[in-house]
Amino acid sequence: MSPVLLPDLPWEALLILLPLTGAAAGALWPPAARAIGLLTTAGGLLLLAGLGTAVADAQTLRHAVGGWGAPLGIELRADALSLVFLTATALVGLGVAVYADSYFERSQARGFWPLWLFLLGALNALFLSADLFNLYVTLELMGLAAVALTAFSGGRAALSGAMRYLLATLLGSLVYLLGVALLYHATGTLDFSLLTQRLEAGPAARTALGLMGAGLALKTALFPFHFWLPPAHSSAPAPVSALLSALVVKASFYILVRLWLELFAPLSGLEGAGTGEVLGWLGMAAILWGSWQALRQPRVKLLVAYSTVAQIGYLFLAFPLLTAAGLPDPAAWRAVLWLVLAHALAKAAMFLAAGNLLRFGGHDRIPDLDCVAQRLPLTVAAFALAGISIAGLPPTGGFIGKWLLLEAALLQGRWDLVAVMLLGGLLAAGYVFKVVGHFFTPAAAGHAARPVPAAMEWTALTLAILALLLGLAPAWLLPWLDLAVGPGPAEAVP
Amino acid sequence: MSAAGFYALAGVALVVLGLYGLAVQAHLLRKLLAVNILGSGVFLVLVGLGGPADAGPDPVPHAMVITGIVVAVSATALGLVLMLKLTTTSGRPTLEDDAPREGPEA
Amino acid sequence: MTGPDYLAALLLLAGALFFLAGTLGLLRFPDVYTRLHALTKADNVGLGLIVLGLSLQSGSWLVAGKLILIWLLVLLAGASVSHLIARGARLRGIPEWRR
Amino acid sequence: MSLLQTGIDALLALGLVWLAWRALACPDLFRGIVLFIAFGLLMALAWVRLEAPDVALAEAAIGAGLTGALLLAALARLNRIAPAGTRADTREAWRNAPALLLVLAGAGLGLAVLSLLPEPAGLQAQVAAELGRSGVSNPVTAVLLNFRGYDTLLEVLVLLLALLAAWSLEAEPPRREAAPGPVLDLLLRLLLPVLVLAAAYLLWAGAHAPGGAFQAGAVLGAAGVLALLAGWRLQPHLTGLPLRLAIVIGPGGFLLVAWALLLTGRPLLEYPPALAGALILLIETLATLSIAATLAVLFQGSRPAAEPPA
Amino acid sequence: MPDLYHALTLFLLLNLGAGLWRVVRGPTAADRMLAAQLFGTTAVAILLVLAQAGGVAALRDVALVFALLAAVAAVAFVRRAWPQPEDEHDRP
Repeated sequence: MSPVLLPDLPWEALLILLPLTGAAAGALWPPAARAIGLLTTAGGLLLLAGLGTAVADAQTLRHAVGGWGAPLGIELRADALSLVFLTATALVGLGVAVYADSYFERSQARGFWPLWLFLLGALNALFLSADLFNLYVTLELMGLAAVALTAFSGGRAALSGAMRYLLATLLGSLVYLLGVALLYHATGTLDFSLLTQRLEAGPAARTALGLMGAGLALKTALFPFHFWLPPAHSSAPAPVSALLSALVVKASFYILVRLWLELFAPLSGLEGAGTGEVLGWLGMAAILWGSWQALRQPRVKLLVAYSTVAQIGYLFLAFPLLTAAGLPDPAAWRAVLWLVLAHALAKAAMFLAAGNLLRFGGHDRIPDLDCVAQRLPLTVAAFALAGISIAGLPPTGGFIGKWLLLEAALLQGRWDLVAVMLLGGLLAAGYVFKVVGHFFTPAAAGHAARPVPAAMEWTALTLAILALLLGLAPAWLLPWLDLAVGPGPAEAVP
Repeated sequence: MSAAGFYALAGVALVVLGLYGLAVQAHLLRKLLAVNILGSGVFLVLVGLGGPADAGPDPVPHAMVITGIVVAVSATALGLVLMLKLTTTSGRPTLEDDAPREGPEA
Repeated sequence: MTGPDYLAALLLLAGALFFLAGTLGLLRFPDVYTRLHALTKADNVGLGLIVLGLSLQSGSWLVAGKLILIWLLVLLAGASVSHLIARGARLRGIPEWRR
Repeated sequence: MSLLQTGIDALLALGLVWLAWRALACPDLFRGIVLFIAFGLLMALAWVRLEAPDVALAEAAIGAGLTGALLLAALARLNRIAPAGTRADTREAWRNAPALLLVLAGAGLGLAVLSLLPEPAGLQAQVAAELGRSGVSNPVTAVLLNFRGYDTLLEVLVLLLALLAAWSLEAEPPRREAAPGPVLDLLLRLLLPVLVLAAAYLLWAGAHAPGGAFQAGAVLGAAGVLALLAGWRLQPHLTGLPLRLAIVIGPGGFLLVAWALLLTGRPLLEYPPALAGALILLIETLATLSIAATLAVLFQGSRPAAEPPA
Repeated sequence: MPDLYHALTLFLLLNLGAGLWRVVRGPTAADRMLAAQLFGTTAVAILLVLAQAGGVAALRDVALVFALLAAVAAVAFVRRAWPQPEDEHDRP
């Protein structure tokens, strides 16, 4: 194990404690909830910068909670991989928080802020945890916060979506926990590093992998477990949809990646290659099915939600690329991380833009979106930019991510993956332009329109521009991602 | 087989029953019961697998199960409130099984 | 086994019999009121006898006191709940059994 | 292990599975809930047989007691909202399709469990070795509040979150309770002090014997539920900040302890050995209060009246 | 003596199983609740016997909690969940 290098401040602990304390304070004193919410969300960005410099120095930070250390205690861990997800969380979180500040009425906002801070704290805690059971608790905290936020607007569709989401997320976490139970009794530890040393191939490991994989795939909404995502993500308030699609589904994906890279891929046989192939097939099916469904949707938010189903599929394409060569393929993982960042930013921008359209016209039916290009130019620009990134067209972050993935697939001769990626890209371009095209149609009849606050337009555009910048500055970011994917798999292979 | 083994296997059976109930039952209250039973099954496996050790029972799974029970009651309480609110809004204590259709957003 | 042991065993067995009687009553009696009656037998007497037997065995006043406290609590809860159920059943017009 | 004991365990295990099946499959919802309460009772007995008295206490208080009351109250409200909908309605098409699949999955799972049974690994030795430095002598409390105290911090936050979520939904206001009547009133007057004393006892006992904040909080919460059932309501001036304080003080106090320790330069939640016992008792006491208040308010299902409009 | 305790436990458990019949059978909600009440009492007895058999004092605390909480569920039933006669779905 790497030596513990304590930085000046325990950044990991602060990143977790700050939002959770903010949530409790906001619950205690609702009039201050807004100020607390905005300040703690912004403060998270500063803490993240501190953590970033510390990780740049030490590569992997470990923090023994309670001073006990594994296996008796819980350990936090920060490395480049967690940093990628934490960065997505902080950036999208700040954008959404600013957006939500204008989106919700004052009375509603008081309820929103503590729930959002709970979600933020749970996400940070999840990305920093190195303990399987602790991950379960963070998953539940995140899941319940996400459900509460989904139901927040209280409409029938939102309540129904939230209920479906609650059942799916509870089922997913419990199935994951069952896998944890098996691993614990097989190895006597819950800590990732110790598990890496102790886990051996066998029926227990195989079953645990199946259970944890299934539970997390359900929470990530991997095809065919995606049934709960479109109703929940399309009916939640716009800022919540952005959080759910951009961050919450990524959290369970992150655990899956961790489990895979550190525990199961090194095991030979069924635990390794076979499961990787299965995940890849499901990813391909998700791309095709999600894109096709997105193309058919009559409403913007549903379209964007199905697009999430499809884009999740891309993330899973890396699993077979890892195993086909028998060795970890850093290129494929680099691509996945790039996609995670790009999708988080672009998808959040799309949902926020969709929220603006909804606010503006009172509906989000695609055929009736007329003339918004003149009235909401920033929103239209945000949607279009984000859409270009989602479709994987240059010069956006989505393009780089998909290009890297394509390259990895080509190098390994995986033509099936290449074909699906290209087809998915075409379909994505199709559904994006289906919406964008309607922006410019002339109005058949005048209709009522509500003003959209400038902050709501600008936040959507800012996130979209960030997704664009991600494509323009690969040289700056690539070393980071290499840090994230480089040492992990290399260590894992004996 | 040891006594703990009985309970671990009963836990597996409860997990299967819970999954089945979740899939088959349409009523939301019943689905929440199914989730609770599924959870109890998982907890039984977690402790039951600890088995008869010479050093006495392992307190770590016990602590984990207590945590799990509190999480379960929190989730159940939230689920019940959500179910009641949904029933007030839609008139039915079930989820619509059809895909979401076009309609005014809430 | 010594004398007190025999006595304790006897008490425990007698308690068990009352539980059996309570269960049989619950199963065999014709309406909710008579079943209530059967239930209170198990509550009051069955548990009481078992508590008594166990108190003899425990050999500690503290434990015996705790056992008796538990018994009293069960008694209190059982009696009140039985009363509430009987009253509720009457209010709801659940019919009495007639021969 | 005598034959009799094996019989007890086999009967309990089979009873659990049978009860779960009936609770899920029987046509009437009310019956399902009563069977589920009975299931919770058997679960508590199973924990006893598994030498997990701490879990048995938690299950008896939370699993069997409060969850049962929560379910019954929810069913009552449901009957008022949608009286027709409470009969079972299973999706017939789904009835048999997944059954075979599930049985196969269960068989696989069972085999995996059996493969682990002979020599499961655990942390007994490590816990025993460090117990002396944990500040308490009950190993389960040591794990919950010290070795894995961070999990517990997140868990009390889960409870707070569930309450905030329920409040944000603003369910319909509770109906006025009918007058309790002399018997219920007497029961209440006798039972409430006993419940409060029992909670205090469990809290105190938790340091060295089975018990602790969750069990104590649940018992105290049950006292609140009982009072609510008898028609007692908080005074309007208490439903604002005082109630919120009672709900937040557990997780909030825990967080403050974490901040204070962090500021002294220690890792997250590392207690100074000399103070560990006192800190654990402080955290547990505050948590007990909050758990009790939260559970009682969750049972009520909506924000107490007279909350000033925001 | 341990054998007697375990035999007693087994007997009480069987008793409990027989009481289940009334829960399933009804016919009224009150009958089911009564059976659940008997359940609680029997479980208290089992816990007390097991406490003596295994020398585990903590089980008496579990029994205490059982005795206290059984009342709460029953009161919740009487005060809230008791269906009105017309809702009584399953008359014989």
